[in-house]
Amino acid sequence: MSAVSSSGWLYGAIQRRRNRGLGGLYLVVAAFLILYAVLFPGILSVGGFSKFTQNWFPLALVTMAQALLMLNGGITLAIGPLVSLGAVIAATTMDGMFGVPGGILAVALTGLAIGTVIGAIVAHLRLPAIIVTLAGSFIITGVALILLPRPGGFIPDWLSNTLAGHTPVAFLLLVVVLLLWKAFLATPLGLGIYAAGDNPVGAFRSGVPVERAKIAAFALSGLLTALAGLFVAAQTGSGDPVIGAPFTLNSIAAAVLGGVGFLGGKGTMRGAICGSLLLSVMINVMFFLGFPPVAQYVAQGLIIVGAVAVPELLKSWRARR
Amino acid sequence: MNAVKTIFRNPPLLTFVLVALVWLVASFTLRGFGAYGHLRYLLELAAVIGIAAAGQTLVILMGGIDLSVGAVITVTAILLPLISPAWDPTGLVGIALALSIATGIGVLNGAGAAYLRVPPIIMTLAMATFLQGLLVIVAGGSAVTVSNPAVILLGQSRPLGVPSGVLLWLAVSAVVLILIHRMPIGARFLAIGANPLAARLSGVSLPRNTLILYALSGFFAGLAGILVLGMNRQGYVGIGDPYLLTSIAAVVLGGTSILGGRGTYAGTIPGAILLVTTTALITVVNASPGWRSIMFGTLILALLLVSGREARR
Amino acid sequence: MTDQKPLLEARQVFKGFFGNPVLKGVDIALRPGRVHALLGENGAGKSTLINLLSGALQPDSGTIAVDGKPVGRFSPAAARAAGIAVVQQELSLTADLSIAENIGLGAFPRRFGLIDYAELHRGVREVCAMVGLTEPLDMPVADLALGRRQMVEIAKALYRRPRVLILDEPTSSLSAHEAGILADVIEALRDRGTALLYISHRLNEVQALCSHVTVLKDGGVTADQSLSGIDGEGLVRLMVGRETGDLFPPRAAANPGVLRIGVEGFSAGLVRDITFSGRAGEIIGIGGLVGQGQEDLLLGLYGAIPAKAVKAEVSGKPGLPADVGAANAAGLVYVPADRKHEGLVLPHSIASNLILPSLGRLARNGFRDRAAETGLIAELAKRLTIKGDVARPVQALSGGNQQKVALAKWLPLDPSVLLLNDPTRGVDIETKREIYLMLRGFATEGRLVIIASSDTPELVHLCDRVVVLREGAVAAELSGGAISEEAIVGAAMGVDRKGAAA
Amino acid sequence: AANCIKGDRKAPYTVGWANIYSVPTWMKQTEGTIAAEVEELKKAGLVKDLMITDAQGNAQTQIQHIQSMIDANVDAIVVIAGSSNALDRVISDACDKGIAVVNFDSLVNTDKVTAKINTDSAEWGAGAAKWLADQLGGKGKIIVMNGPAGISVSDDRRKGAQPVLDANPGLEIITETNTEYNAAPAQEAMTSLLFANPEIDGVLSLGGAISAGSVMAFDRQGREQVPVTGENARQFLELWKEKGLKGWATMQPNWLGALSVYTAVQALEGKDVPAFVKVPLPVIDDSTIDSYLARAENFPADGYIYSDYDQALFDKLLAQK
Ligand SMILES: Nc1ncnc2c1ncn2[C@@H]1O[C@H](COP(=O)(O)OP(=O)(O)OP(=O)(O)O)[C@@H](O)[C@H]1O
Ligand SMILES: Nc1ncnc2c1ncn2[C@@H]1O[C@H](COP(=O)(O)OP(=O)(O)OP(=O)(O)O)[C@@H](O)[C@H]1O
Ligand SMILES: [Mg+2]
Ligand SMILES: [Mg+2]
Repeated sequence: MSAVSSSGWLYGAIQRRRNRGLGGLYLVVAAFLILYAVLFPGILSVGGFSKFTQNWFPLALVTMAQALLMLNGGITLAIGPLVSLGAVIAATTMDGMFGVPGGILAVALTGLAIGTVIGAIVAHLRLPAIIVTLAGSFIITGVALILLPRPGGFIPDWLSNTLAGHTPVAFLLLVVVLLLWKAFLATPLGLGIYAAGDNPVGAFRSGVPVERAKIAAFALSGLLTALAGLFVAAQTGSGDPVIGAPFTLNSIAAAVLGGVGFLGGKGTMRGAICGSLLLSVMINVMFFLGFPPVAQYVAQGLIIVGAVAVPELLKSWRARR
Repeated sequence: MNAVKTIFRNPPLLTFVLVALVWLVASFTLRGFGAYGHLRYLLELAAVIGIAAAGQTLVILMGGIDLSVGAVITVTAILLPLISPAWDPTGLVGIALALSIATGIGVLNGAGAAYLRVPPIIMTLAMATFLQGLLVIVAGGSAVTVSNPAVILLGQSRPLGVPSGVLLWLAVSAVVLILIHRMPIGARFLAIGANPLAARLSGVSLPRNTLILYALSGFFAGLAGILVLGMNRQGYVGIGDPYLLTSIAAVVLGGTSILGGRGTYAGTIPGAILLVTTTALITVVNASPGWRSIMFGTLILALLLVSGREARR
Repeated sequence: MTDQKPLLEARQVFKGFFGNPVLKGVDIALRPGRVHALLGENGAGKSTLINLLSGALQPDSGTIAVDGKPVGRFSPAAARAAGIAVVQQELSLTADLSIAENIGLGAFPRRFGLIDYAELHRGVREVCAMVGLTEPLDMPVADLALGRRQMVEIAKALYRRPRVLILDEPTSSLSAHEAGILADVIEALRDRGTALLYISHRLNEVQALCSHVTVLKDGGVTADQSLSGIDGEGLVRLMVGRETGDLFPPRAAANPGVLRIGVEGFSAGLVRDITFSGRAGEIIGIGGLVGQGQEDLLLGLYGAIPAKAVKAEVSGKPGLPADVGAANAAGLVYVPADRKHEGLVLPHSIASNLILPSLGRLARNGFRDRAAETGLIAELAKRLTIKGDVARPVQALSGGNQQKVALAKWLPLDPSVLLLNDPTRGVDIETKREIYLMLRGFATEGRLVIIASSDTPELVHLCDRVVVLREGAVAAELSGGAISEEAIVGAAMGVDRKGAAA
Repeated sequence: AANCIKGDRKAPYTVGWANIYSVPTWMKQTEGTIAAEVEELKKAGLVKDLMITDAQGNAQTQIQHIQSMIDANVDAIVVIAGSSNALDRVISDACDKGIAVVNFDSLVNTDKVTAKINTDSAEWGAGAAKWLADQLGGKGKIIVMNGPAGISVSDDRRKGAQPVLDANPGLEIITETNTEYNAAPAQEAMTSLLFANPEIDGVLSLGGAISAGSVMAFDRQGREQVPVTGENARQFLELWKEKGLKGWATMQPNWLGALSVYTAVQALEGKDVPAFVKVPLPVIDDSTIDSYLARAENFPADGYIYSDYDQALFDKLLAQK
């Protein structure tokens, strides 16, 4: 062991080890991607790849936002409304005095602020996250409806074309976000979020600022969610006060599919991202297979259950041998 | 002073007191809110949530969750008229069939969670998706108006002035409370919810209890579906949707931990009433939809501040 | 040396929980270059006191002083900054993080705000070498056995290069070998001038390591004195406050009865292809270094993990129990080592925990019989001297009392085979005596007791036969006079000649 | 030629039907008319395939579906928009590819479509308000029941009613409520409103099964029925007859779906089709209700009794300028 102790060894080894248990999911996702490429070779072109990743991108972001909280032992039901609010703010501020930068800043600050407030309520008042965020979701929806009572607003075309045109900008952004996440996870606070999720008492006794970690988790989650809303606004060229609703459940499904546990500290972001990719690519594959709606529903259910159950069954079958 | 302390230590009781306070304040400030008929109607609405949340409470106590509640309600409400045999004048056969289907769905959920080791949240979500597929097939069938006399009786009659739905809820409450507090299985659910590993090593069978619980959850959701059908005289696709989140919210508002192992149905009962009361309160306020949504969220949060403190870890 | 200024002190601290006083004016002073023992029965308030000393709890009144200066609000982070580290019982680890990350948690070396993994690696490797942790540092803690986690916990404290090191029952899940390593570490630290506080219920360790003792009883300090010139019995007297008899009950005349458990070619988890048998009336010890398959052997017999055997007979029936329910039905019960995670439902009441396995048995017409339950609970509490309100959550009990609950809950089942995994872990000496007496009693009644233990004296003096496991295989089987600490440790380390006289 | 059409596509065509949510009965009925129309066109050798997708209420998924339809190079896309703005960009992409895009019911903002087909929502709201004002002689207390907030259809209908309400200052709106276009939530809301308001002279209900819920609420609370507007939901029409209501209804014909397919194929065949096909709103009142109820048995109990249609009707609608 000491023989391989070059400076990056430990970090790399830890990172590799965290793929454990995800092999099954990786295989399933890879199989779907290959199937998709066979059905639609256009995915391998720049344009096709760009479009596909654009459609996946917002789900990937909100899945990260959800997984981040679940790793910390929390959960949020306010994802959908916050995506909507992010889109609404983007679409209502970009024609204002400060233009696009002002709009982006406004969205980011809103996400951070809402996350921080929810986090502070959960951490300091010791209220269950699930119901605080449920209440929060109504309030956020209300604000979005007041700002923009019906779909509309304005996003400059160049922004839409940059973020969601025929170039893989969304994918690159995702890579950047993932790198930032990796960097964050390599900070004491980042690991603290993990530790506080798994064993809050122990983490506290080890000197981790447990409450600050929780608030940070909510704040970052809010930021990611609001930015997903910004992207949706750019992708669609407008704001819509209710467009985000389905993201709430989908973000939870993707995270759990990716092996993130409910109780905190269990799971990995890479798994969660894979979960969201599976949910996204599944839609396209089912389309190209020509499934009618009934089959779409049934297949979707089967794929979701199968992606979790098959690796699990294989594991216990192997253990039994 | 001591009485106040007892109330604050007892989440279900506290939630009941909150409900009473909200009713009182609303009755004095809003014309018509406190009318007997209105309160009775609110109870009737709460009955649906309460019955759906009965299964949800049990499942959450055991550390799981059931996201198929809404879909099961819809499926029951849509299927019941279709499967009620014409030769049965009482309609009970149809009810029994519908409940068996709902219970069967629950058993499938439980089997997935217990044997395939699929996290309940995923299993029940996938089940809800399956059921949507089923609805694509059966919905729009031509006989969705219910003619089943037992169902209509359940939804419309008021023996001694009390809606049958509320009576049904009382019965369900009694059964669930007995199950949790007076039967061995209730203690096992709680133990599994708090520490599945220790429970298993203490001889509590996880698969068996999981199956039983999700079956019960399916059953109660089915019962709620039948009641909704009776109250609306017609099922339609989406009729169960509102009950997914409300059933969970009622459980959590009642002081039950979403992580399992701690709580009681006695808290869910006032939790359900609190939810419908809040909704009704917001409905009669004349404001734009945005402001109404904000008021609803704020009210829930405010009530939570009083009732929902999580115990120290 | 001892008149050096104390590094860390508690002065007249009071602490209670929900109105129940635990510490009522306690003083303690930790001086550099001294190993200070803190003794007391289960629930005396030792852990509470160290939680105060390490900032994890705030005293109700009284002060904590560092270097003679009282500190205001003390937090774990502040304590670390002051050079105070605590070895907690596997309590502060995060299962999904690696060994290295766990060791560094709360004290990470940083570069540009990021964790400096290279530096972490260096530091962690050093402390791991000190405590003999040879597992890959990237391994998640979840994969470690309880005893190994304890070593990680120790390494974690050392990593902080503490001036004051507090060890709360650090050896309770360690075997003699690991405990020896720890003792060396402690001595080295002491010689370097570290102030140490050592809590243990293994009095021989206290005697070997410590030079000063504080004894807690009923919330107060009953002794605060040097240990020089005090022998083992004196120590017990200090703690218990009176003369006590032998710790271990006399062995009964060996006359094993019917075969209760017999397996050939048995494999489960780490255990590979072993042959093992036990008869009514026997107490069989399972020894070995930490994590050599002792737990898997018990769990496999109990039907809790997949197991197979070429030939098996359990309670007169062929085959292994398929699951825990079947094992219980066959008269097998299991008391896990990790009581907090496996043995008890911590947030639930003592009563609910005691009654859990008997629920079905006591029910009448499907309903719970409250009267019968209350009676049984009262009887169990009395039999195992679990004091106080049984409606309290077990979580609020001290470690030793938790252990009693984990054991007591099985008694109503009248088991014929008891599988015990370190049943006296963290249990105070008086309670240990009671438990040993009880186990011997069980054997005399014709039950089979199989006890995996990290406490070697326990194996030597309590057991009729000892099986030593090494890498999942039987390294030695000792019985009667052949059972000795040397033989057990020797076999465990693999330096032994094949199973002396079996 | 018509918008988007480049003339390089040859019969038989592949038609994509990008549904936002296939489960509600109205949608199912609509899909029925589409499928029937496709059968007709197949017989005529004009269509070879119908691809159906179901976005499960998620506008984001619908974007993904339409993108997949573009990737699969379908010849025509028929779409009900899940959000009035969100699909703009993907739909104009489709249009650029020469795909015939026909949008009906819920319309998109962009004009880069072959045709939009719809009734006039503003006219709907105005017509309903007008009738109610006439019924009440221009004064009285009314309750407005509308579909979900944040959706352009409900907003448009409500906006259409406003000028009429302004012109009748005697009409006092005591409360406005938004619910899903379903009976149960409407009944629930109306019941609370009934208790809070002892005097109600009329209900301005703007679509779906909301009116049925409202009527049931009056009925169950033993309140005297008041004039009410609504849509052609079978349940409402039956209650109307049963309770002898003063009622008015219009409809969003399900055969807009069939018409859309027909229009797409016509456009692909090189016919000029109008960019906006305005479908007149029929009026259901006491004089016409019997003709609807006479056909009730052919429709699902929770469905909508739509008027008869045939190719002649379609041709006539497409002939308008
Ligand atoms: N957080 C808490 N809440 C309530 N009671 C507590 C808490 N922590 C400790 N106690 C109580 O304080 C008393 C002292 O506990 P403590 O853990 O300090 O004992 P101990 O001396 O460490 O015992 P052991 O030898 O078993 O480890 C016990 O009776 C315990 O029930
Ligand atoms: N009622 C309670 N609520 C929450 N936490 C509690 C409660 N009672 C006790 N605890 C926690 O559990 C601890 C009790 O024992 P602790 O974990 O300190 O170790 P211990 O008593 O020494 O047991 P062990 O011997 O296993 O280490 C308390 O210090 C406290 O942090
Ligand atoms: Mg202790
Ligand atoms: Mg202890």
